[in-house]
Amino acid sequence: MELAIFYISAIVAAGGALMMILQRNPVASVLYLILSLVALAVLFVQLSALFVGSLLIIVYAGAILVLFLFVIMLLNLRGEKFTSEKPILDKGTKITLVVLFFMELVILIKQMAFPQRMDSLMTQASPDFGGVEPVATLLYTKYLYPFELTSILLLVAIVGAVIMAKRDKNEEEGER
Amino acid sequence: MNQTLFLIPLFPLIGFLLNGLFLGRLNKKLISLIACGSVGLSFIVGLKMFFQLISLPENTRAIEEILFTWIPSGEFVVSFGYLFDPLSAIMVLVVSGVGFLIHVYSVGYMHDDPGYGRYFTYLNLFIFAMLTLVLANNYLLMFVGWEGVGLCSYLLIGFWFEKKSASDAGKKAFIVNRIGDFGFILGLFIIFWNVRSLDYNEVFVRAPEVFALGGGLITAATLLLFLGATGKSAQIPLYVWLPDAMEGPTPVSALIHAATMVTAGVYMIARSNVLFMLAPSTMTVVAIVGIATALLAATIALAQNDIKRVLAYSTISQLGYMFTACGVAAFAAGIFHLMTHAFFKALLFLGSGSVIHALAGQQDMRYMGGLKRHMKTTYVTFFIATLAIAGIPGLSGFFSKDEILWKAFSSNQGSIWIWLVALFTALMTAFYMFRLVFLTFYGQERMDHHTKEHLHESPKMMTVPLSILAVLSIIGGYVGIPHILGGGNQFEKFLEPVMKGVHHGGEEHALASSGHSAGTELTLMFGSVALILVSIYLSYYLYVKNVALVGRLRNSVSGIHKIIYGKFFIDELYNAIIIRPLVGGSLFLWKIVDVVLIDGVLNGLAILIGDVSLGARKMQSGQLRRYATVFLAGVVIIIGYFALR
Amino acid sequence: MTDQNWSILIPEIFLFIWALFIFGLDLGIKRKNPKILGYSAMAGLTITGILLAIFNGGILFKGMFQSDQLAIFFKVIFIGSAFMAVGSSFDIASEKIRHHRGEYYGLILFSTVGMMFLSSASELITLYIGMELTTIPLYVLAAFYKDDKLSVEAGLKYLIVGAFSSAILLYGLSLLYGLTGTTDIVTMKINLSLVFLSYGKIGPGLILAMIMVIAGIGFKLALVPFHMWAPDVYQGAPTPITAFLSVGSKAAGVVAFARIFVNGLIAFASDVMKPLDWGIIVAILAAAAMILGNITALRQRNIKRMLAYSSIAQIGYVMVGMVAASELGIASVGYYMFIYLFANMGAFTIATIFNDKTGSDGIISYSGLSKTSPIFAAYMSIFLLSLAGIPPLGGFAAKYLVFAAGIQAGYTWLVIVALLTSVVSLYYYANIIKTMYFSAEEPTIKIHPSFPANLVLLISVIGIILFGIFPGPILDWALESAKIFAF
Amino acid sequence: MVPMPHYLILSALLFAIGAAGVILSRNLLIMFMSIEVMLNAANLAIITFSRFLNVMDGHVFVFLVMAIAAAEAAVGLAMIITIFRNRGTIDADKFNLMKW
Repeated sequence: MELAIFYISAIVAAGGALMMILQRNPVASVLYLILSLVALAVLFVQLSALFVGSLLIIVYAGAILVLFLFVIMLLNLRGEKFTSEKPILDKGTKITLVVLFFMELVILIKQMAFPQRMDSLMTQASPDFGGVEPVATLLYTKYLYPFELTSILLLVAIVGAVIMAKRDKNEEEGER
Repeated sequence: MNQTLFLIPLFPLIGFLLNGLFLGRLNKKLISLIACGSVGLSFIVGLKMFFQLISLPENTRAIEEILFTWIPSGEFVVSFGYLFDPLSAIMVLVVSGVGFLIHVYSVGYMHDDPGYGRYFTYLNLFIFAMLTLVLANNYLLMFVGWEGVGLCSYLLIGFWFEKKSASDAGKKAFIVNRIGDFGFILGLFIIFWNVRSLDYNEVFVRAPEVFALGGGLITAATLLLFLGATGKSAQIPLYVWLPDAMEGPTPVSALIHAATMVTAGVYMIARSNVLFMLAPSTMTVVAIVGIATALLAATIALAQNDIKRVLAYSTISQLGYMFTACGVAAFAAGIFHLMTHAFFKALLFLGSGSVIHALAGQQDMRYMGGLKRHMKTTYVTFFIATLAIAGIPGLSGFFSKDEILWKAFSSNQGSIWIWLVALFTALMTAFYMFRLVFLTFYGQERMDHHTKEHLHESPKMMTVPLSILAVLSIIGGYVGIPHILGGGNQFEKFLEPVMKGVHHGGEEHALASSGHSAGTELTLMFGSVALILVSIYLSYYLYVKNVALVGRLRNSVSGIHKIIYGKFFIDELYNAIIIRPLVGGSLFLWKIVDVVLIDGVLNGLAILIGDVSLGARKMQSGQLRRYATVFLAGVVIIIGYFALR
Repeated sequence: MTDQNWSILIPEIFLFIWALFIFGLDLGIKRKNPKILGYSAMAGLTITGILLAIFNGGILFKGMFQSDQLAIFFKVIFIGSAFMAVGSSFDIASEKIRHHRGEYYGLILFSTVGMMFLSSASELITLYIGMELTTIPLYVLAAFYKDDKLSVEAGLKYLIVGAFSSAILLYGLSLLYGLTGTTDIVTMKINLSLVFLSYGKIGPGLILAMIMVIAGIGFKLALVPFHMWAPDVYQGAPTPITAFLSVGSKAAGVVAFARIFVNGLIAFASDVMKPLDWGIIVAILAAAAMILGNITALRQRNIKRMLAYSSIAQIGYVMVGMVAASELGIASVGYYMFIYLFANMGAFTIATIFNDKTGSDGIISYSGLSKTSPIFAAYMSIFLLSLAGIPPLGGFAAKYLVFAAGIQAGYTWLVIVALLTSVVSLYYYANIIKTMYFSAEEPTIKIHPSFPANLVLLISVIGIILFGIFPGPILDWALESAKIFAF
Repeated sequence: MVPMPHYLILSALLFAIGAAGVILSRNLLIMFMSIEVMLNAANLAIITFSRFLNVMDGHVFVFLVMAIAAAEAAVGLAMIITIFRNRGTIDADKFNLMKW
């Protein structure tokens, strides 16, 4: 059963991602990405990461990708064509490269030696593993410092995004 | 001990800073006062230190001043200090003394140049770097000076950068020297790696323990050091930059490219004699390269028409002599020749500068001639220098050159072949030097009328240094009169404490170390002098007498004259049998070996790197996806290579 | 959370608040006087430096924040490079940046804060966040001339490649986490040795993780082959930002590298650990960086691109010290970065001033600078010669130390490559000097830097000469900072 | 219980697809989304390790990575808007004013 859920989610996640990069229409891409992320969230939950899994849907699919959609609408990109005039050879090389990369990753991951306790502990997790409370506890105690750092990071990102996206009127010409 | 040693390089540094900071804002008098004064002060301090040095007992003749620890890091300590021992004493006196005279000369020579202030700034910086080079108490500091003089040389060769040839020459000197420097620093790393120090004291004490005699490491290290020396001192295969370096102002050629900087390689090898003596095969290489350079350069000099180029090739040839001396373990002889050469070669260059000055920039000897009537002082001093370089007894060049010839013959490392080639080179030297003198000062005045009317002797500022150098060229050799002539060779004795690598037998070494008798030495000496005289006569015959004959012949219509002046056929014969092939060979060497082969290889290397550079640029297509692809490809390749092997 | 010495966070917190203060100040003065902003940014950095001297030494958050000597040494470099970047920005701030001047300075300070946190991070999560905190403001800063096509393109390229590399880095970090079961670097070291002891080997997964981390940090360092973005971004970005990128951001990468590899994975830096030896990987990349950087720099006509390739090569030299992974190695890296700070910031400052005056970055337009502005030509020559490693300037001692460390660690071949390429490098550095001094063309431009830019130049020149002749103090300090790693 | 390598290989697959998207797509937005996919592939790996190590530190890591991804996305999208205003296109291949 679990294996079936894994395979279905895995296929949806990978297929969604693949479709995303193959789409010409960016809106469709975003939708495929959301699909992929939802499948990923299912896997997160299967791995007892309930809190993070739900965040993935709420934050990622719900906020970040909506932001993408907004931008696409804003730019009104429907008309743009990305016809490929690149030689097929170029594309072939790149695909070969990615396939090689994937193969390397698989080979090496299969050979990985993990710390000893990992083999023994592949059992049922405790019921509140990955729940909101334990993760939050960790976040506000042990990982308070990186958490606070992230807040600075978000502030910086807001400032940066505003500066970048803002349309500057040349009002200052008069002042100077 | 009161610290006065650091003053020697300090004065030129102050001069450099003063002139450099107020570049172009001072008047010329002040600039020259600062520049000459600072070098003069260095010389005075050097002299004082010299007397302090010889008042010390012979075996403790070394004054070391450690100013501070330069690079302090665990076992990699390098101190910043100066060492004043007999070897550096001689170098300091030569550099600051000759340097001072050339500074004074430059005041006259460069008087009308717009870059007056810049010139003296560079010149002072050069003196500072050179003094650092010779006074350093460790290899790293020596390298500092080594780079410094290279930089100044580059700046001064390209001094008249408006001329493309000048800036090209600067570039060439630069590239060639970098190759040498690369070898030098690599050699230093090998030494450092094994001895764990670069201080002379430690290196020379510990090297015999660390390195096996004739071992691969020490051979590699010394060969690399020698590569550095071939770059700086213009030896095969890196000599090509020196003739081009003549694009710089003539006093610069005198100071940097004849008297001081180019001898840095000889100094370095003499300084490292302990190391070189540990590597006999390197010694052989040094000797062979030295003598081959001497021969090649002398041959090329035979056919040059540019007065400075002749002198440049002559410098290369004389440097080859010094290396030959080092190669046969006669380091003291090498340094001796270095000193006398500094005197007479500086004099020759300055004299040629005076000539060029008088001829408004003309450097081609075919448009000179007859100058001895117009330029008395220049002629006399130039002639003295020529006698000295030719090795006429009684002048400084004789003593040093003879010393080298004798050592090449008698030393354990020497051989009769080296001696023969050296002698042959000496003959050629005498020949082309006198050819130079005859073409320049004798015969008809071949310059155009305009120039002829303006012929004048150079100002006092220039002739006084000439005279002083002429005196030095005469008496400079008397500090090293060989035993055989009853002198006791004070010079070699003086240097003995530094030459720890050479096993000194004192008297017996100099006399009959390898079973050679005093008679042999005397015979060789007189024989070579006689041959040199013949060679000079030949030159005289061809370039003074013959010219007149040719002139008359041209006027005559009758064929009878040919028989009357049958001598002429002999001349023709001479010409056909000896001179032509020689000159032809000379031209061939110059055109093929020098211009095509060595220049070609160097330029080819430069072009190749340039092309690779262009190709590497093309990789940067400006496309984002390309960048990401290369990034990923990098990861894939690295994983593939390292993780999956 | 008891008896923790919170005061060691004061420098970072102060600088963060100061950046916010500058945002406010910009609004307060109604964008009238840009100089006040610049001076207050410089003042803030100076105060941060002073605070750093007072409040240091100690750990916080169970070792997630470490204010050790290494962190402090590099924090000084970050603050110094930010100070110099701000100092050289005065002219462009009054002319080219019409909008968001406060944000311009504020973001530089934010990035500096990020670097400071990064250098103190001894744990992978914090390290990753510190890295992002360093980089995100730089994305924006690189594209700060929003009307300038080149600048925006530079920002975009930086951002895309940066995000790409950040994802690769994250994947590498996740593998490290999986292999060791911890994100703490010291615990990671212990766990790895435990695994090694119990299994007798560690699978090749570790090398995969290491390579991906090298790639991620290699982006910041512009190490070949992760360097492709650098020339374009360096060319397009505002010049002070380019300078900051080439020094501050690289130093941040260096310290992150040192934390992970020299501290955490030190055991895998020797031939014994084949094939898990990261030393050889980095050595090959360093060699590639030196060769490619120096050779490509030869044919550049734009001074910023040339300096970009030169800085690619320079990081190769730094990595020679890094692969040595010894006390001397790390100390030489620190010293190198310190001198590099002066030389590179100085050279870029000249480029900034020059660009302000002429609008050109072409090397050819430096012709005859020595005649009109002899002082600045002399400064530039000193910076370039130091970069080339000519004694007795700082760059020489730096190269010497790095090479000595390399030889000591047995990387002789790498040192030979480094020596050979440094021969090549001198050519293009000297080419600029030649253009400035030996160009027959009549110069027309005379540059007058603002007071802060002058100050920056003076500091740089004095630093290069002083610490070149007396490397002692800096080197001792660097050695001290290298002691935090147990070799 | 699904064995751990399954998850890891899926994560590798997602990562590779993301990388493919970055190097193959010419649309800046899709490139950017591909980077999001790569980040999430890493997230999946972290969560997997966390589960099998039975410690929740990884969850915190993922949480923070999401925040970082949001920050990066905000700046990135703003940058895309800027360059679209500047050049009128988001075709990655058209941005090659600077090269060589």
